[in-house]
Amino acid sequence: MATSVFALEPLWLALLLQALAALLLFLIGAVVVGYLEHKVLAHMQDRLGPMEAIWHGIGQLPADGLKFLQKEDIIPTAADRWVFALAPAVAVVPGVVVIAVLPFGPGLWLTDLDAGIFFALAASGVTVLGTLMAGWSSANKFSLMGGLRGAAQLISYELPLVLAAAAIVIQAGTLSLPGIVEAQHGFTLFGVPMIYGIPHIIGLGLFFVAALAELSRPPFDMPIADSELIAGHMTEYTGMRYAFFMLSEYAGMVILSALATVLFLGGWYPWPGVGLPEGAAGMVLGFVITFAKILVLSAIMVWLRATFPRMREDQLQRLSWSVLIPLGLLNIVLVATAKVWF
Amino acid sequence: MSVPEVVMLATGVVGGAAALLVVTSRNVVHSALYLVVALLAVAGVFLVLGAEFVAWAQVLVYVGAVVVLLLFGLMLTRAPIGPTGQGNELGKAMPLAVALAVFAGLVALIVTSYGGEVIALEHVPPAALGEVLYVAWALPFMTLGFLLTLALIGAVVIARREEGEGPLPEPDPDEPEAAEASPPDSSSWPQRQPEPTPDEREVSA
Amino acid sequence: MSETLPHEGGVILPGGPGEAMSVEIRDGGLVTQEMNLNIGPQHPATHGVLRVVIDLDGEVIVRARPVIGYMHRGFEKLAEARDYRQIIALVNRHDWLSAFCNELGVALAVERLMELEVPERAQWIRVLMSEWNRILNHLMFIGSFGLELGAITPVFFSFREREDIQSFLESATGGRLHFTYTRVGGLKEDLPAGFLDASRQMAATMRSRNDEYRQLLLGNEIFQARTKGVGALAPDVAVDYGVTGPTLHATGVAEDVRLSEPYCVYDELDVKVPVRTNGDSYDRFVVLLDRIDASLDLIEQVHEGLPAGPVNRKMPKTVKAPEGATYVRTENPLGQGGYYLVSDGGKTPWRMRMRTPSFSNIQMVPELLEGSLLSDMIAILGSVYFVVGDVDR
Amino acid sequence: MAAPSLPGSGLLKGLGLTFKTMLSPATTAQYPHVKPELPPRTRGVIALMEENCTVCMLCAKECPDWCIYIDSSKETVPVEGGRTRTRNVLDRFAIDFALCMYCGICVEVCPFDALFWSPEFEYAEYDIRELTHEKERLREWMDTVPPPPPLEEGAVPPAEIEAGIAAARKEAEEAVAKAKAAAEGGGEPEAEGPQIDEELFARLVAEGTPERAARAKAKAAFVKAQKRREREQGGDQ
Repeated sequence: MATSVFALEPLWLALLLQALAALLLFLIGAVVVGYLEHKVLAHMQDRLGPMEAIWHGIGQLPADGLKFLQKEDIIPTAADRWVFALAPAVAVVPGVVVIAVLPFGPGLWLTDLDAGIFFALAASGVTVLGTLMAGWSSANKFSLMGGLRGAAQLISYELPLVLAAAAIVIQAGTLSLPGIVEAQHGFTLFGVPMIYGIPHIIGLGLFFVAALAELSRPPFDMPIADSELIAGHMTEYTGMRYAFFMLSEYAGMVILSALATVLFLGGWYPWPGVGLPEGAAGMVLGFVITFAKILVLSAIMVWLRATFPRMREDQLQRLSWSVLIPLGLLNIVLVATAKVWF
Repeated sequence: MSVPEVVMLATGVVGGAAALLVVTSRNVVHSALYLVVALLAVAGVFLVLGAEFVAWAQVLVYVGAVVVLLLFGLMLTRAPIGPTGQGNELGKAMPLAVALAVFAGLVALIVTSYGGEVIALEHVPPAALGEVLYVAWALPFMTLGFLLTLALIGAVVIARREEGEGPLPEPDPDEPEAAEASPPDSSSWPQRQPEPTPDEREVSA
Repeated sequence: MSETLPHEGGVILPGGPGEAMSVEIRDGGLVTQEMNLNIGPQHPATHGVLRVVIDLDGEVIVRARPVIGYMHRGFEKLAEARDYRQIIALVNRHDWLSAFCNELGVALAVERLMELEVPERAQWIRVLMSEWNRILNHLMFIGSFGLELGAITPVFFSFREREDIQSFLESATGGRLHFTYTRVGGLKEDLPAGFLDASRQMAATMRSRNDEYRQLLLGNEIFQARTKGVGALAPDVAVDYGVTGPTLHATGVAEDVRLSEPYCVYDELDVKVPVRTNGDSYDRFVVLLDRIDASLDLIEQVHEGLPAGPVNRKMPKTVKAPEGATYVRTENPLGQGGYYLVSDGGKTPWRMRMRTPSFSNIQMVPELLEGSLLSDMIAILGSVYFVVGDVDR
Repeated sequence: MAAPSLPGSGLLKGLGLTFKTMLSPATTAQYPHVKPELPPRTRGVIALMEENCTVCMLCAKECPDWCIYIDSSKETVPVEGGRTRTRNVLDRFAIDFALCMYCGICVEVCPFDALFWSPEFEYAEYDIRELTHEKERLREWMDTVPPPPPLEEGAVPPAEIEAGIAAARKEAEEAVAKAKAAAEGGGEPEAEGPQIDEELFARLVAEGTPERAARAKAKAAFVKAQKRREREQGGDQ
């Protein structure tokens, strides 16, 4: 197994580099996926999307960022100042932390935890605290309801997400993300090298649906519901703090797509059994392949957003508890049986 | 002191301080948020002790789910913002006494169990943990799981039995859609106020 | 504004300072308190400045009260100080989505008072314009309904169509929204060359596009789950409240002025009124789509039968309606429009009263909202078709 | 009860449509780069043909929101060999486009064809006062006024235009020669009132169709036949 390129000798340098890289990846990932959403959504709606900033609107999101910077930072009088101010940070930090364990190529990860997938899921689950804090502290009824719905939704969908991931962990026999990629690389189905996503199609579906719900992405965007709750927990936010929430949403898309890539789509390998060249070329190629897979998954998320209306709160709760969770448990049983059998 | 000891001490202090704030804070939601800090500090302690898996489990279950559930409940009942009065006026002495007693008991337990024994910090890989949990302690683990499942089922049963408000019943999606060509049929006019039926009540967390 | 129930008996646990919430225990159970929520006047779901004050128990709406009047501009009073030509420019504007149908109603009222016979060709063109206006209006609601349910694409599609239709209507009327094309005694001027071809072409396009909406939304299981059985309106209640138009047709009542009291040349045309029976949001939406097809049928009939001839009668410089009163009903896109015109023989009306469909439709809202979920409120408000300007006038 | 969850055909159909749309070219108009082509009747801005204005004040009086400002003075014009006559001189003619509601009544009531619509619309200003266009500015818009579009088949041009055309034609004819006896008014349709296909009408009434409906059908048939005739004539020439 390859070691991280960040395993440098002076510890402080390694840490600094890691922090920088995590932040950079977080920002770049969010901006790229944000641009993807702008354009894909626009074309699906028979329009062009941003066209003016630089070339085909490629500079739109940085420009938006600049605009957010100069906007007035408003904290409502009745708001709980500290909680209100902290909430965006709480929403963003888990994303940055999770980046640390995501493998973006052979050796291209910041740290390889033994319980990598478990850590990633645990940390990304903390994001909802930001939503809750924002919803509660805004002193706004719409925000409060958004926060409530967000919390209810997260509790319901955390379970299918973890169950879907658990099945893969059973299959791969490791919790480490690079470990899963390597295990998948050697996986064969009746002698044919195969990504996990094909035999584990149920798991993939579960994971994807649950990820959408975790991110409050349509059709599970009841907590945000702009036509109803007026952006829910974000109603009272302006400027940079609002931008932080948007960043965390897009980064969340990157993170969960990356997790799905690792778990189901073979990570940085083009296909299990097909190797990559050694050294820097392999790293670059691996990074490109990983990112391409992430972008495809993100584009599917955007595609769903373009097409579907949102589900009502009680419907999506019912979906989780009476369909996804039993399905997830069944999936685990099936996978475990198959694993022992073969 | 070595680096792990310093980190251990720091997380311990943060956790202790946060725990104190949990009980002294006037604002319930603030209390819950301090609880998050305290629980994260505990996760940090686990991490220093090399129990990586337990640390993440702490984050996933306690921070990600339990506190969220707690906040959910608080928002539902104590929606408006601001400090929440005096609350239960049983005095502060009794809770304090109980807390101190528990603390003393735990300290005594740890001291008598380990005494001055120095435990070597080592990283416990999840595989080893699994080995212990599912091989050596399989029966207690399964019993526990069984017990929790029973509790869950019980909770569902109780929740379902309770009559009361809830969302309107779902329309039956299998119900045949009114055909484009079919003539208006007054018998299929809907009721003005459909009554929620207990069977269709949502069973949520 | 708060209409919460008084606490009768029970134990009230203390709430904090400035805290509206307290906990009451009665009959062994927790008595919850309702939350008062203002939807609007600035809220994306209300298409303008309608305000709905609702009391929520959890997410269930206990009480709902629409508060109207934020957009009152005194159209009826203004009309008393405007001559008939100016009124036509004025009534374009209260329901900005049914501009042509409104001006037509006023023109019909004046013509009836004056006992004018409008040239045949003008009447056919009036039908053509009314039906295109109806489609424009329905497209708007189709798009916004999808948007309210969280489907963001239909609105872009429907605005694409609206843009195309407006463009060729502009070639005849000069306006995109406020057509001001009717005149007392006929029309402003005849259609420009090429208009009918553009209209034919657009009708064909519109038919295929209408299927796209069906494909995008109607079959969608999430859409069905959000709309079927939501806000079901019983036909007798709808009739009691004076609900008209697509909202009424969805309940199974096929009352349509174009059939029951035809104006212009509707009696010479084959008018189809699509009807559904459930009266819920889903049916209201389907009726809207079906009405577009029905309007396209009418438009095609007009293409076939449009006679030659003048579109205007020679009118005096100042139009004066003789003394008397009349009431004209028209089938506007959102329902029945009524124009009560009283003249004392002068060049301005003595009184002009409008019965607007939106105003009657909005009366239904409390009836439908009470007992439904907050999320369903969006589906209901989006499908009880109204324009706030038309409500408040 | 079954949750509406299993992704059914409806969900896929919608996805198919959005995907298809993504692959087809977008309809967005790149406005500032590509100007829209507006029809001649578009009510964009009002242009003033100052020479035609006689300061009759009709437009200002009829304007529903009184956004037309006219100042005038009297001027005596000496007439050779006769009494001096007074004449109205237009000192100021301004339209406040910040107030204007673009109803077009002023253009319509002007008896001397001094006001016209132009489809130009790009005259937004940073200062609202700039939106009051004085007569010089309004005169400039005159250059952008397009000729009125030809009318749709079957239309009858307004009487005054017809009379004007006829007069002009007559004048032209007189000037050229008096020899030819050309038929006048080639462009007008032959039928003024609603004509019907009598044969069909009689047949339908005989069949028991209500008279109005029968008349409508007969009329439609007549119009169709007439159009066909015209087309054939056009083809012959």
